[in-house]
Parts: sequence; structure tokens; C-alpha cells
Amino acid sequence: MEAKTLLEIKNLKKYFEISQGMFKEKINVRAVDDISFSVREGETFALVGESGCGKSTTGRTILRLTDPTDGQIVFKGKNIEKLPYNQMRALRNRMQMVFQDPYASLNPKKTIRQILMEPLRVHNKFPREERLEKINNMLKIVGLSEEHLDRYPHEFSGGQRQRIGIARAVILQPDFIIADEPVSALDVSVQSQVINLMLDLQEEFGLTYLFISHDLSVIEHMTDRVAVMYLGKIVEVADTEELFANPRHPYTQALISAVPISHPDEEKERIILTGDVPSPANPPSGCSFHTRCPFAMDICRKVEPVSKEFSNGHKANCHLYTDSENKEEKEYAINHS
Amino acid sequence: MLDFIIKRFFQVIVVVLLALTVVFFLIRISGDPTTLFLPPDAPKDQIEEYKELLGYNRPLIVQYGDFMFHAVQGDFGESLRSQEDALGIVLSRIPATFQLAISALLIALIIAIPLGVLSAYKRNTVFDKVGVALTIVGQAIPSFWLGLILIYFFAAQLKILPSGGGGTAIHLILPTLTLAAYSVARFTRFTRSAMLDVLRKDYIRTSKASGVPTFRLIMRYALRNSLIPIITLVALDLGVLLGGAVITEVVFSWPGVGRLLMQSLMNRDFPIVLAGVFIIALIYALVNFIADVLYAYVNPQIRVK
Amino acid sequence: MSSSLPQNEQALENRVKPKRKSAIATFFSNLSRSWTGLIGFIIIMTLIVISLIGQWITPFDPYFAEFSKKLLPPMTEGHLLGTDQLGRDIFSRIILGARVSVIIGLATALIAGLIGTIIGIIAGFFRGWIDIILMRIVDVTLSFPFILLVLVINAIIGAGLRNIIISLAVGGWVIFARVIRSEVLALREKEFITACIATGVSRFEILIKHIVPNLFTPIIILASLQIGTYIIAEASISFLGFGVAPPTPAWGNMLNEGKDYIFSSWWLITFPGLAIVITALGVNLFGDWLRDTLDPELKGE
Amino acid sequence: MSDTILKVKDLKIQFKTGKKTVQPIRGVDFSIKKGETLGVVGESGSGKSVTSLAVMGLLPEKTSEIISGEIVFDGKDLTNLKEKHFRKLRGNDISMIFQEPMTSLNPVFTIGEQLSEPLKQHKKMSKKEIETAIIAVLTQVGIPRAEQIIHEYPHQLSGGMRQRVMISLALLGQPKLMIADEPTTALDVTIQAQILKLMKDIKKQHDMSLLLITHDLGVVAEMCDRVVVMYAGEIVEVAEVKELFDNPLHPYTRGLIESLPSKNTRKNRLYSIKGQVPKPNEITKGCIFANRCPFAFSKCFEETPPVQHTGNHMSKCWLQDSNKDEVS
Repeated sequence: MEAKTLLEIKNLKKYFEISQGMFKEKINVRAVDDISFSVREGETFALVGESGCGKSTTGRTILRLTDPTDGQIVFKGKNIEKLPYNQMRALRNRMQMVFQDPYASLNPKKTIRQILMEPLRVHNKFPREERLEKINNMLKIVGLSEEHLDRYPHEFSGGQRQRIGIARAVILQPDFIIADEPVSALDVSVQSQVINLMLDLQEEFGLTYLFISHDLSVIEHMTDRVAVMYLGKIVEVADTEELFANPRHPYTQALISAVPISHPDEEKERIILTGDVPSPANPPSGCSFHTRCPFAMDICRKVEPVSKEFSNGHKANCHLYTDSENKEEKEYAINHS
Repeated sequence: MLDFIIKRFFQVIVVVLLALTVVFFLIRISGDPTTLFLPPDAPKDQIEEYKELLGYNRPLIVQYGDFMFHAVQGDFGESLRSQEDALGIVLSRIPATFQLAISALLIALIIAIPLGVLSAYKRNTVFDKVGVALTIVGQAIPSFWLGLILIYFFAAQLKILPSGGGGTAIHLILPTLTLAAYSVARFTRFTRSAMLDVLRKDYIRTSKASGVPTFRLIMRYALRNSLIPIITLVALDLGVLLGGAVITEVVFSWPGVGRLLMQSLMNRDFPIVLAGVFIIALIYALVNFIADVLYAYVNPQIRVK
Repeated sequence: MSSSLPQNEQALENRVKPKRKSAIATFFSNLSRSWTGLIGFIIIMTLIVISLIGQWITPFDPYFAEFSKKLLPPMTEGHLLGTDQLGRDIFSRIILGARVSVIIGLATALIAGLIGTIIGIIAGFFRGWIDIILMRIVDVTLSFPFILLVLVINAIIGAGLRNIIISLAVGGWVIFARVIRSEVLALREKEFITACIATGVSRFEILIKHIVPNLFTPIIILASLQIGTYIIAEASISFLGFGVAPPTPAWGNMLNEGKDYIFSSWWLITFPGLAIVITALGVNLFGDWLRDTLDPELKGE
Repeated sequence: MSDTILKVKDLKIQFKTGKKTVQPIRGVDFSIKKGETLGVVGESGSGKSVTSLAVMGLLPEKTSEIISGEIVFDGKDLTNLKEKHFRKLRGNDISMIFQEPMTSLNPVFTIGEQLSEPLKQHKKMSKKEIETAIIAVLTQVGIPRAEQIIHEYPHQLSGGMRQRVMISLALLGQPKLMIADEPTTALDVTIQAQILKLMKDIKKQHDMSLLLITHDLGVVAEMCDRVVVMYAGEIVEVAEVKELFDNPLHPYTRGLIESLPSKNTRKNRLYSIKGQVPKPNEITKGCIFANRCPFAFSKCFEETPPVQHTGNHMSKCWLQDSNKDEVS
């Protein structure tokens, strides 16, 4: 019954060293700090979090656009975290990426024909004479046409460019696509077009998505499972409907409650978090959320919480749910949520 | 901040030492120095004797080590002509060069920054357009030619200023103007564009939205922001100024380091050339260093962590 | 599967589709819109033509010295701009001198640009120790005022057209190396390069097909702006008695020879100097225009 | 009438770039009552920011021109106001918060120096009084250690903190009207929630009007009393916020609301408006939305629709034309 696992991430870490000058110690920014999750074939798995939480770095590290500091990336049963550049290249026709900024991710000096031909040429996909036809097909699927072939990216609007970016990713018929904030740079009325396109493509080509976004309403709409990230760590994972119906981690609760209402009559009980996200270069001790958590207890400042499974793959890392004292406090918090 | 200063200071030293190294090898590669002291028909054993005497028969790397060892102590040998201490001769010329360079720099800044600011403030008016045209032409005039033209008008025709020589304030006028002209043009143009750049920034709009009058906006807010790139440019251009000083000194027979260096190059008096290179590289590096510190000072993003 | 794009929009697309022009047509239509750029272009073209056909259009033999006719003022005996201290026709010498300036400007830009670009690409693309070494060399070279560096090198390796070009190139490549390196570094961080890696393009192909084509614009802009510097630098060095040696007519050495007659014969220094100013002005105007047109972001330094 | 703080009448604005002119604002009418929060919703290119800059008198002087219309603030027409007099209003009677808190504060001046400016310009206060006032406002917008913050530089603060500084800057003159141009767009969701709450509280305390410009219908639902919907330089619909969400009349507004993911069944295709916002040079005759409108008929491509009023609900669409024949 359980679908096959396509991608498995085990204890992934990505630290960046930032030089502070000759006489100061380098600081280690823990962009991704020991995260594990797995993505099943055919599903849309979401990484959600605020800026700086490490969700984009996670996506880039999985695709080896930047090298992991530690941990394992298992794609189709094969460890890829240490593959050299050229072996990794061969694998890239199975895993592709859609970028956030449709203006920056297309080479301004290349025509659409060149942009879409490149992946086919690099991976020697389809016989040479069929490639153009495949490109035209793909353009039609994403809502553009043959006559756009010899235009340059600057001649298109943001939405159209994002379609081109998606076409480039899908034309190799990969199994897996990482979409890093694919709609957040687009106009509202264009966002829904691109979301529809991604849903259509998933159905048509049986794609698996890792969908990285900060937009909770989009995530709620189109993903199957969600991992919530905060300061480089995953704090909660659950099926999408379960997560939105029954968020466990105080951060997830605050995040969901912060989404603006969709109708003026809607009444929403807000959990307004105080303060800012701490710097990932100097994360708080214990649970990294304790500085902003409305339910923070003594233990939260000292001990990092471990993952606790609730039901059917719903896991959260929070001391409120681990067995210890402070029962009163916890009960209050849980009832409150 | 202190770390930054120490780090930059190390860079200064490294750069100066490397510059010396390069010139040392360049000179050695360009020809045998002993032939310079002796008549061209000198017998072979006399050449050998001379080489022995001056240590030129040792391996190049030993000579280099020896040279650097003495150079870092300020000993560049004696002038091949006057047999005086090379560094001493160079140092004695420094005040004259400083006099010229600093007065030119001051004049350039005093004229250029207000002019550039005004030009930006009155953008697209006749004043601005004439100003921009003048700066473009000004940047195309080589300083030595401007020097000649000034000599022609003020010394040859009007006979009110001396055509060359040094010593008095009167002598300083024409060389200073000559040297400052290019920098005036360049700094004015750059100040204008830096200013226009800043005036487009979001934070200027914020100040306007607070009701700050335009004059105050420019003089207090925009100016401080534009000073950051201006300082960088002025520091970079000090090289041009120092280079220009050499030529200006020759045109006006100004007794500075540049003219000395020129004469020594003509005479192939290499100890003086090396000492001169050392001093100029050192001055240039130090000035850049000061500019960096100044830059960090006006830019709180660097100053305050 | 249905297209997410409707027909209406297609129609709109077609309506607003810009007409395509050839690169040359675009160049001239842009140029005609800026009179400064146009002036610069005309000056440069005139200079190039003069330097190509100069030897056939001089009214007098530029090398022919006739002492009886020395120091003739302009407009006498058919000498438009007068004669010099040896009785040579100044107008003819200025025409022939254009060739020296054009050759030096172009050749230096080509050599310095090529070397600098290659080094900049190597340093920026491969990073690591090779980058550190190359950039130290650049720092050291830049720690010396350009004109002094060229002067010292030229004084050491000797006069002559070839040597002045070598000296200028030795001093000049560093600017290219530094600018191109930072361009490459900036390009490497661009998302479309990341997209290439994600597509599976090899490193070599990324460099050749994606990074290098994006360097053409900065290289052309930089080269066009540097040519003026080279021409003035050569003139300055020739003026100081190095560089191009007489009797080859170069504007710089004409000024050097003429400066001794400044109190009596103003035309000896006036006209070669004007030639330099006009040339530098033309090159700078054209370079500025090119920068503003090709790279609007760089506008104004 | 006297309870209207700002009235914009038939505003048209032209921009010149080189020899081309575009007209990003083509006839905009709206008004804000005292104490009201008016939302202006639109996508990029709708002209919502240009409109707000026009109200502030901050349009680029050389390249833009108000070609017709009036902006009446507190009984005064601002369109012909001399800069000298306009300056007295800015940061005093009208103030503005911008989208980008990261670039909207001057990096080389301390927070205190920048905050003192509106007070120096508009109020006669001593240095000590100014400092006290600044610290009071900073505390009010929820900035901790205000006494220290005034000596710090913008880069030392986070994005959320900077936006709070911007809000306090706008508050210092105790304005009658505050304009907020996408004040939370650059911020994270949890910070957005903080800032929106702060703005609500502050509006209540200060009894001022708020002109809130945003592309986010959620923010509108949360904050606004009335809403103006802009599309490609024109106002297509104006209504009370509840009325707008319950009964949108213009197909564009309807499209925006319908395409909210929360209005669609999970995992299904979203309702979507086809095509994209036209650029100013692509605008032809007829209704500006006709080429994207699912209900467009021939008249829409021919004639500009008139303004239709249904009570306080205004829309600009041929479908609302009372004389229309039965269509769609």
C-alpha cells in the first residue's frame, strides 16, 4: 500500500563558513542542521518556513548544487551525497529544479530554443531530428508556442518565463522536481496559472515534487505532506491535511495562525510571536524556538527536543509532548492549541 | 576596526616588498649593470673585476636576498652618479612632490565636490550641461600639454608667472593648476553621478517623505552617502595624480621625486630608480590604506559590526 | 491537456511583438539618438581612415627637413599648420602621427584585453590558489601609478613602437583581469548558471557557452574606455623622451621637440596637442556612449 | 463632506522615458474618510504605488506629470501645490511607509538622526524633547531598548525592526493620513502578523486615516474598511470590504477572489485569470480587462465601460450596465 520511497534524506547538514576577517574566528552558519525526511514516489512534499530557515539550502543541497557538510542523500536507492560532478551530471536527467526568480534563472543571451535544447543535447535525449518537435510539444503544454522559439527571455513576462523554466525542467521527463518558491515572484493573477500548470504536469508525467515555499495557503492547496523548518531544523512533519487541522508544534501553530484571513468575517485566533528569528550563526541552546515560544519551559532552554510520533507519520520535535514533568504547563498549551 | 587596520597594514608591506622584487628583477633582466659604469670598450678582466667588487657575479637569488636585506633597512646603495645615498637623495625631493600633489588634490576637491553636487542638484539645466561638457573635455586633455599651454600664456605671452623652477608660492601656481585640472574634471563628473545615484535611493525618498527640504536633503543626507564612493575614487585616482605629478614636474622643472626619477631613468642610475620606486609604492600604498580606513569610517556598515 | 494560455492573449502577443532589427541597424539607430556618441564615432572613424591612408594624403613629405623653411607660422607657403624646427610640415606629421596613436590604442587594448580577460577568467572560474596568486600579482601591479609603471618599464626595455605597446600592455592587463574576474565571480553566482548545473551541463561548457558570452559586453566597454588612456599615456611617455623615438612622427614626441620653442613658435605645441585632445575626446565620448547603451546599470561610472 | 480627509478626482499621470510617454494612471477617483482604512489592491503595473506617490508629491519631478485631476487633502488641492508648501505636509499631516524596510533607511545615519528629522522640520522642539518623543514612539511600536536603538545604524536591525522604525518615523508628525505601500510584503508571515497588528493598534490610538496599498487580499480582509481595486492604471471596483468579498461585481475582482487557494478544492486546479497584466504601451481601446475577461463580449473591445454605482458599490464593467441587453 505504501508508495515507494524516491528520495531519502538522512541527517543532512550544511554549514557555511563565514570569514570575519583575519584575526577573528570564522563563524559557522548552520543553514541546515541535521534533518531527515523521505519523499515518496508521486507525492508532493513541501518544505515550509520563513526566510533563513534553510529550506532553499536543503533543496540545493539535495540537487548537489552545493555540497552537503554531512549526512546522506539517497535517491532511488543510491547514495548521491558524494558523487563527483561528472557522475552527478548523468543523474540530473532524473532530478530537476524550478527556480524562484524567473528573471535570473534564464540566461539573457540565449533564445528559448537554445535554453530548451540544452538539456536534450547534454543528456543526449531523443534522436537529434526529433528534438525540435519535442520542444514545440513542451512549449504547447506550458502554454507557449512555436513562434516564441527564437525570442530572448527579456521579451517575456514573469509568468511566461516561469513557464519556460518549468518546460526546461520537465522536458527531460525527470522523476523528481524540486520547485523552490516557484510562484512567489509572480503576480497574484499569474500565480494560480502556474500552480495549475504544475498540477497538470504532475498528473501527465507522474512527477514527484519537493515544493519549497513560505506560502502556507499554496502549500495547503497542492501538497501531500509537509515538513516545517525553523532555524535549519525540521520541527514538524505530517500529512498536509493533518498538519493544518491539527498542528502540534507551537511554531507550526503560530505560522498557520499568522496567515491572513481570506474573508473579512473570518475570526481567527492569532498567536503573535514576539521577537525575530535568531541568527543561524548563533542559534539558541536547547530547542531553537524557545526564544519565541509562548509555551517555553525550563527544559526547552537546555535540552534539544527529540522527535515524537503522534499518528501515521505525524511527528513533532517539542518538549510539550515528551514524557517529563511540568504536566500542567503542557496540558494548558495543548488545550490551547 | 583595529583588526581591519592591522590587516590592511600587512597588505601594504607585502605589496611594497613585491613591487621592489619586480623592479629588481626587471632591471637585472634588462641588462648587465656593470656595463653602465664602464666605457663600452673596457677590457673583459676589468668588467670581471668590477662585477666582483659590486657583487654582481654572485647568483641572482643571492644578490636579490642581499638587495632586499639592505632595502628593508632603507639602504638602496649609492647613486651611480653622485655617490650619495640613493634613498637620501629621493627623500630630499619628497617635500617638493608633496607640496605639488597635496595642493593639487586640495584644489581639485575644493572645486570638484561643490561643482559636482551643484551639477546634480541642477540636473539637466544649462549649468549642468555646460558643466558636464567641460568635464568631458577636461578629461581628454593630457596634463603635460595643458602645462605647455599654460606656460605659453602666462609665461611667454603675459609674462606674469615663471615657466619653471621651484621654491616660492609663485612657482607653485602653474604646476598645481596643471596637475589639478584632470582631477577637477574627473572628480566633478564622478561626484555628480554618485550624487544622482544616491538621489535615486529609497532612503532619500524616505527623507523627502519626512518633509526634509531639498537643499538639506542634498547637503546633509545625500552628500554623506555619496562620499563613500567619492573617497574610493579619489584614492584610486591618487595613482593618476602621482603619475601626473612626475610629468608635471618635468614640464615645470619642479625639483620633486618625479623629475629625479625621470633623470635617473635617463641616466640608468638604478639605485635611485629602485629607491624612487620604493618610495612611490610606499606612498601610494599608504595613501590607499588611509583611504580604506577613511572609507570604513564614513561607512558604518563596516565600522559598526 | 489544455493550454493554460488563451487565444486572446496570443492575439495581444502578436499585436505588441516588436519588429526585429539587425544588430548593425540597431547600432546605428541607437547611435543617431545620441549626438555625443555620434561625434565620438565620427572622430574615431576619421582617425582610422587617416591612419590607413595617411601616407598618401599628406601635402608634404613628413620626414623632409628644409632648414630654410624652419619654424614657419601656420598658413605660410602652403604649410597649413606651419613647420617645425627642422622645417618639416606639421600638418603632414600630425596626419602620419595619427597612425601611431591608432595602432598603439588598438594594439594595446587588444593585447592587454586578451591577456587580462584570460587571466580574469582563470582566476574567477577556477578560484583557489591560482586565483590568490594571480590577484596578488594584480594588486602589486596596481600598487603603482599606471603611467609611472609604463614609464619605468619602457625606460628599461627601451624605446620603439613595439616596446611602448609591450609596456602599456604590461601595465594595462591588470584592469581587465580584475574587472573580468569580478564579472565571472558575479556570473557564477547567477541563478541561470546554477540552472545549468542543475541541468547537467559540464563545467567546461558552462564556462564557454554561458559565462564567456556574457563577458563580451564588459570587455568591449572596458576596452573602449581604456583606449583613450593608452593614447594619452603613450603621448606622455613620448613627450618625456621615451616611447616612440624621433624621427617617427608621434604627437607626443612632436610636443617634446616643440617645447623648446614655446616662447617663439606656439604652433609647434598647439596642434599636436589638439590632435591628442580631439582623439581622446572622441574615444571617451564613444566609450561612454557604448557603456550607457550596452549596460544601463553601469551608467555614470 | 467635511469628514473626507482625502479626495482624488479623475487623476491622470503621464511618464516620459526618452521620447516615449506612457500613462500609468488614467483617471482615478476615490476618497478616504477620517478614521477610515482604505485598501488599494492591484498587481504590479496597476498604478497603485504611483497613485500613492502622487498623493505624497513624491513623483519624479522631471519625468512625470499630473496631466489632469485633483488631489484634495483636508480641503486643499495638492496637484498645484508648491514644493515649499508640500514639504510642510509631508511627514507632518501625511506620512508614508514603504515596502522595502531594508533600503528605505539611510545606512550612514543613526536611527535617532533619521527619526529626529520630521520633528526638526515641523515642530519647534528642543533636542531633549525630540529625543524623548522619539523614544516614546519607538517604545510604542514595540521596539525594545529604544534608548540604545537611537544610537544604532539600520544595518544592525532586522527587517521587522526596521519596518517598526519606519512606522515610528511616519507616526512622529502625528499625521492625519498615513499611506502604507505594501508594508509587509518584504516580511515573513509571522513578522507580517506582528506588523499588521501593530498598525491596527496604532490607527486606533491615533485616530488617523490609513491608505493601505497591497496586492494581498488577505491583508485587505484583515485591515480595511473599504477597498479600491486597481487594474492597469484604472479603478475597476470600489466597495465596502465585506460587500467586495461577498459580492464582487467586476470580473477581475471576482477572479482575484476566486483564485485564492482557500476558495478552491484542495488538489484541484485553481480558478485562474488567464493571460497577464498588459504593459502601459499595450493598452488599446475598450475595457482594459477585456482581453483577459471570461465574460467579454464585442462591446467590451470597443468602448470603455462607464462607472456604475449600486449604492456605495462602484464598478466599471459593461456587465453592470443597466441598459445592457442580456449577455453572458
